[in-house]
Amino acid sequence: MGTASDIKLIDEKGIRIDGRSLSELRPIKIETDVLERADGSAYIEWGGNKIMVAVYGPREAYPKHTQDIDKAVIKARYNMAAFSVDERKRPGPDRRSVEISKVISEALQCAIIVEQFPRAQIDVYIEVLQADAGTRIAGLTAASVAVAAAGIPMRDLVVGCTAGKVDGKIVLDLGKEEDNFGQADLPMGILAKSGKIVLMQMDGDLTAEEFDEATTMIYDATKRINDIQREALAGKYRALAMERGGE
Amino acid sequence: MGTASDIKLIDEKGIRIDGRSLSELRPIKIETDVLERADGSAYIEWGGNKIMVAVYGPREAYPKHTQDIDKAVIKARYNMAAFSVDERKRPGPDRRSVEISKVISEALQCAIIVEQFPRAQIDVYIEVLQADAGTRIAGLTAASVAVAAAGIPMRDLVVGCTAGKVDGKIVLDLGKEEDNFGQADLPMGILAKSGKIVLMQMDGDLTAEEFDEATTMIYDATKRINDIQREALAGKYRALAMERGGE
Amino acid sequence: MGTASDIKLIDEKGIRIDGRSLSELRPIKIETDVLERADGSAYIEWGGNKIMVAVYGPREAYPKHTQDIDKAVIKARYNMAAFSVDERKRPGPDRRSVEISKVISEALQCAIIVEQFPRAQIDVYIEVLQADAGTRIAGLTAASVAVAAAGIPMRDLVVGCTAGKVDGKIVLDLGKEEDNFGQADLPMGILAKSGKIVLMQMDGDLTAEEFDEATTMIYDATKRINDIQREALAGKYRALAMERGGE
Amino acid sequence: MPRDEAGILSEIKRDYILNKLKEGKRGDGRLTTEFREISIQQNYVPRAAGSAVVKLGKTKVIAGVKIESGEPFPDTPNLGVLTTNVELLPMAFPTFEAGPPNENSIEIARVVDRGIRESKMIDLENLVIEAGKKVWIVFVDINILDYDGNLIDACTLAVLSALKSAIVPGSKEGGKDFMLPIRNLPVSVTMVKIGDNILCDPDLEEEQLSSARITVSTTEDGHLRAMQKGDSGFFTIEDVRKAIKMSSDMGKQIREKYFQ
Amino acid sequence: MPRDEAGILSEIKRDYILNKLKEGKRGDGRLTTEFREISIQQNYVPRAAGSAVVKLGKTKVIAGVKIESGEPFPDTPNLGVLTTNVELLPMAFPTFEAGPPNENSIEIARVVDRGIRESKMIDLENLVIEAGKKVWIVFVDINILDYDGNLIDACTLAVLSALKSAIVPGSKEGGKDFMLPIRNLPVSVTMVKIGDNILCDPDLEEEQLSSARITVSTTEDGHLRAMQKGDSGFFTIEDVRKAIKMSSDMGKQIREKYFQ
Amino acid sequence: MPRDEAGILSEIKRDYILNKLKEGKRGDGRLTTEFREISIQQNYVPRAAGSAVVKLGKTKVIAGVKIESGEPFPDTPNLGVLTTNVELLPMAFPTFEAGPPNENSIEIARVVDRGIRESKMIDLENLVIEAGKKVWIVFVDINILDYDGNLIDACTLAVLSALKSAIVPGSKEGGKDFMLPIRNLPVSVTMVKIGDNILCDPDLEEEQLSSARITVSTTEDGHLRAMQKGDSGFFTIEDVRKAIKMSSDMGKQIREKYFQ
Repeated sequence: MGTASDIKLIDEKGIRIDGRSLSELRPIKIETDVLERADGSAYIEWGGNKIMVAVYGPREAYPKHTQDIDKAVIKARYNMAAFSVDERKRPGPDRRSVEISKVISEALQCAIIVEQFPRAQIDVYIEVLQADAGTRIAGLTAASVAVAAAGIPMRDLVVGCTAGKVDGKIVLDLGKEEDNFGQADLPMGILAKSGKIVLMQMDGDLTAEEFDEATTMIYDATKRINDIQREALAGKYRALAMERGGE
Repeated sequence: MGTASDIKLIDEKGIRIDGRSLSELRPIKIETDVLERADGSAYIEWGGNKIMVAVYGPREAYPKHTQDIDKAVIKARYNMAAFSVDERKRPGPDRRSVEISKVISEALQCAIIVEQFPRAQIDVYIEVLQADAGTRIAGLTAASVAVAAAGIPMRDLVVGCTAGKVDGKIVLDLGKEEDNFGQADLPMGILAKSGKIVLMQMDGDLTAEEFDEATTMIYDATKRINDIQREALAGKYRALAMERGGE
Repeated sequence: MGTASDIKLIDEKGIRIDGRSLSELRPIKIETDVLERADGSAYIEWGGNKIMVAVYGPREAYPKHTQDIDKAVIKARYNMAAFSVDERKRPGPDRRSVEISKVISEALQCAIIVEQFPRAQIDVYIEVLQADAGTRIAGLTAASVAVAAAGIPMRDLVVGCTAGKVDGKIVLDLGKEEDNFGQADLPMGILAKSGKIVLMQMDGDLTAEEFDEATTMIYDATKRINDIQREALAGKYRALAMERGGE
Repeated sequence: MPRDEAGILSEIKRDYILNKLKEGKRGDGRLTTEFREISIQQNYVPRAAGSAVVKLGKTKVIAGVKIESGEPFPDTPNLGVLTTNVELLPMAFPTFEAGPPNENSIEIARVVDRGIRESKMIDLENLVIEAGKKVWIVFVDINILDYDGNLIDACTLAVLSALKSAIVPGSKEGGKDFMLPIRNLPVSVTMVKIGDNILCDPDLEEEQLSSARITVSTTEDGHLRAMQKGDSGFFTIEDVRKAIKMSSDMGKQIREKYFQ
Repeated sequence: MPRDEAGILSEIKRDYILNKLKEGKRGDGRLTTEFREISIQQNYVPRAAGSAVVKLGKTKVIAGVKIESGEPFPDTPNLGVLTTNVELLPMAFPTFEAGPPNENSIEIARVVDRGIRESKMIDLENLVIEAGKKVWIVFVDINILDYDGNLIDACTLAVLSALKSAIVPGSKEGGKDFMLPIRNLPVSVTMVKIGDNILCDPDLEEEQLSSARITVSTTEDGHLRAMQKGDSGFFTIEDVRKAIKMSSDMGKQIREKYFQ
Repeated sequence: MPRDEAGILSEIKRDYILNKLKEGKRGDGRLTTEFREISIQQNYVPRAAGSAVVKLGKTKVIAGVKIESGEPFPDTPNLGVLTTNVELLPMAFPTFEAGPPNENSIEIARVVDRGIRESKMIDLENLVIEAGKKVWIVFVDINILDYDGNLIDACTLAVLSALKSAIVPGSKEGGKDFMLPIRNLPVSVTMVKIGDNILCDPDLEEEQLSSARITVSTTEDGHLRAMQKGDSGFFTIEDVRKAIKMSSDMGKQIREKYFQ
């Protein structure tokens, strides 16, 4: 976690620097089918994050030696646009992106019914156009919607959410300053219905009790985020139904 | 185009800084069969440019996925020697070389009867040993001769030539200072007999009228350059004939 | 060879800076079977050098175009740990490592009965954990033992050894200061029984007479080093015999 | 440029487009001189100095501008620096692959850059912080999100929009923030040749059917600032003159409609 | 993580391990909360500022520390710098390949680094030579020599040992050499899930049988400093709580046994 | 080194050469101690500080020297810098590929460099502009244009010729231009072993037939400055002594004929 700082991030009334309460999410907006060429796509705005996701596949895994005879391989690629962060980022993957791509791939692998597509790969391209803390969980949340929008069968949607510790308090969905100057960060990916944990990372300083408090807060938020995911997908199917109705 | 400058590049009599008239080419010399190993080769001196070209092929395209079932693929590689320019150039392709390789490949693709060699590739290696403005069109001019010298059937030879604007006047075949301090640069590749344009790039500032003037100048020079190309190839065939005669 | 220096490396009694006589080796210790996963392994301490070697193979050469239909291909990879030298070395091969890997591969190719394994490759990984002058010949000496320990049939063990010129005198097995401030360095790889030379490099300044003196010294040391190699392997087989005896 | 998923356009589609062209019409009903619908969303990424998302038909690109202080090039000590980069994101097309720029993305970036640079659109003289030592570097990064033909023009439009609203963070160097100084508006028009027809703003199918491509960039004064012929076919000199005229006309229309 | 040579564990071996687990036992007789034998050789490479070879069962790794002066990061001008790199040497396993770090070695390095960094083990504030200009850079390089499972914990142990004895070469910058200032001892404990069992310190066979991996790093105060879930399976929240408890217990034992 | 196009020399050719060798003759009629024809064109690239094209039989290489100011190495603050690079251009041979240096080009560059460096040919002490801060860097770049065996000697000859006429651009650093200070002339002689024969200056066919290669570089005083054994065969100590003698003799002849 970030550097110590004198900035007060939570006031005496428990109001955070951006006006939120401790367990309040930033505004989230999800759209599907935002791209023409991809097999499935989604766009998410989560706070100041703006992230586009495209899904291609299932298609034959390439190169051949990456094929799994039992199931599809999920290849997620998390990438930040050069202009998405404060200082221009050089294009191409850095070590952080490689790690995030790996944990997101693993999280999706658990949610998708990969056994239906032996020898196939499913590519999930996550492009961060503007970054504002929590890109990995916002990207995962959108990726899950994009996979569903591609018509790929899933066990469950994956919901991404973060909790953390700021000024000694457990808070939901860290904002940028909270991420920079907070004391702990706990991003999680959770299967919406079953509550199974498919992504978890943590850094900073938490007691076991604080961990429990943070996860309770995340599970609680999971339902709200999943509603937004399902609404986005419902919109897609309503639109499809109307098209058909119009035929 | 280059930086503004106070250097006077054309005097009141219309004489250019290197003593040429407006529509005069620099001296050009072409030789064929300068390399032993290649299937065809050519060497060109054009002003201070010294460029060697080797051709290998047609041979099976590799890797396989680059094969075209209908025709040969032309892979030109334009490369500058580390010592060819004023400041030492690090070996390996930079963005400029990649672009030039692409437009030269495309120009040759149009001139060679590629339909005769499905699944094949023809490699054209253009090595700039000394650069002195106009390397791409000099390289293209020599490449065309090297392909012919390799006995590969062509629709037509490609002639490369440049015109540009210097001190407000349209001139043929920019020299180094003219290239650095001129106002426009128009390199072209033209099929000698048909006049078809197979390479064209331009940068700087030209009106439509100036463009017409420049292209007229280039077409005019095309004949002269093509004569030098054909003379070089004739030399080769004369030499061959003499060899045969001697048998 | 290194930079000139005022340091006196040999005193008037012919004693070297680390107390050795002119033809004295540094202490050498070799162990086999130091790794679990490899097909064969060895560890050598030679002066301050600490080097680990693992052998994998013979296994099918990959990629396929590297296969030799007549024999196994030896792929040695000499690599220095980032912390093995005074200033931290960036991980990955530099030009020096590439060259050393090549000459070691060639030396081993001559010692191994490669004809028995057409289309195969034998990988020899040489990891320098601490470097102290003479890493290539110490690595080669250990590599040869590791190959034998892997049960791969060999014509002969390869012994590596260096001689050099220091303060105008020919000395055996250069130490670090001698390597840095000496006048010549002659690393050799010799087949123990036949005396054939399978690796030789030299830099510095030697007369033909000095070369003879140096090689005589090396051949003489070869026997001593080979004894240490054979002792290490005998230890292995004694251990194996004891295991069997215990069954 | 890559072909479609199958690598080839279906016979039927091909015949349909070619037959239409005989009647002077295009597959989607456009005139040969007509662009697809253009939509521009400026300031899409507030965190960037300037940005824009452009849709050109079904092609979609985003350009972002970052402006940071740095060293000038040794041979132009009194000029700011412009660098242009294009990423063909694998998101945009089934056969695009992640990785360093290839010859296609490099060509697009260089042609777009040339139009901007040669028109002297950005007043680089006014981007010097300390002569010879410190200047403003304008990083233009363009990401292709969805590919349906004519990337060069889509990218140029996105860059124009992004640069027009870009702010130089002068306050970071002890001055004030100021609008990036813009002088000209170079518009690129890309055309392809199919048979003897010259069509502007080709979509993917038209690119696949075409033999050659030409891009012409012009400024308000109607002058040519950059040109690039692409692909392995040819143009006659008459074709090129026609293309120049078309670019000049369409460039004017686009400038009036989207950049006033 | 790579599978074994054949890419799969034999049926027989698999059944044996799974059956044993039903009885609450592991293939090699360990308890689910038990580590394999640990051996630590400190100062293995005297030429390094600090170093250690660690054997964890048949897994063997070496960590070396180099400390050199250099520039601080612009956003932390008053802190020394820590960088951690892991090399999966081809020596260590038949399918490891030489080359730049891949996603596996990057993940290991980042998880190990996070444990060290977030525990504030190294007192980076005391590694400043000249504020904003020159600080000590602590290079931690870890080479995997022999791979038989649980690299993260083996690497963490090696790094702890190497750092604990590391010397900062202050004399090169006009001061005195001094011990690297160490404050905390973060111990990582890695566990895998096989069926419903949570096993700590998995060997290679257990890694191959497991569905998911979790690493929890704790400090002396029992606080969590870093966690990482890996692999494509899942954990329930109860699993994670169990893992946290196990890490806290085992971390304490390891700290007492090896780092007092 | 690569084999010929087919990867193997024809049986017939092989037998012919081997039979000739039994009579003490080579395929092209040379003595075992004889070089092919050497032609040197100095100052081929006037834009370089020094340059030369060398033909050695059908092998053709070009060396160019650039001399620029830059920083010395930290451990040799009072010496200029020499760097040597070899490019096996794809132009030169059907199987050469474009790309970063491979083990073959690196070995050639390092052996050539070692001969130059160890002979102290260039007086690096006199290439200091400001001690510890600024020195002249001598960039030697060698491009292989046509490959028919014995690249090491062809490259060495080209480098010698290029360096001998090279001019240091002192005027760029406030002084005067001056000839690169040269002290010695190290000549490399490369030999191969075919059967029991040692042949100098092998052509491609002889390289393909040979079991091992040896290069010996000597200076005017007859001293050895650099040696390199290559390929997977062996030499006896008598072979090496013979090779040293041959190198010394031929080196003297070459020095007299081409560098007086």
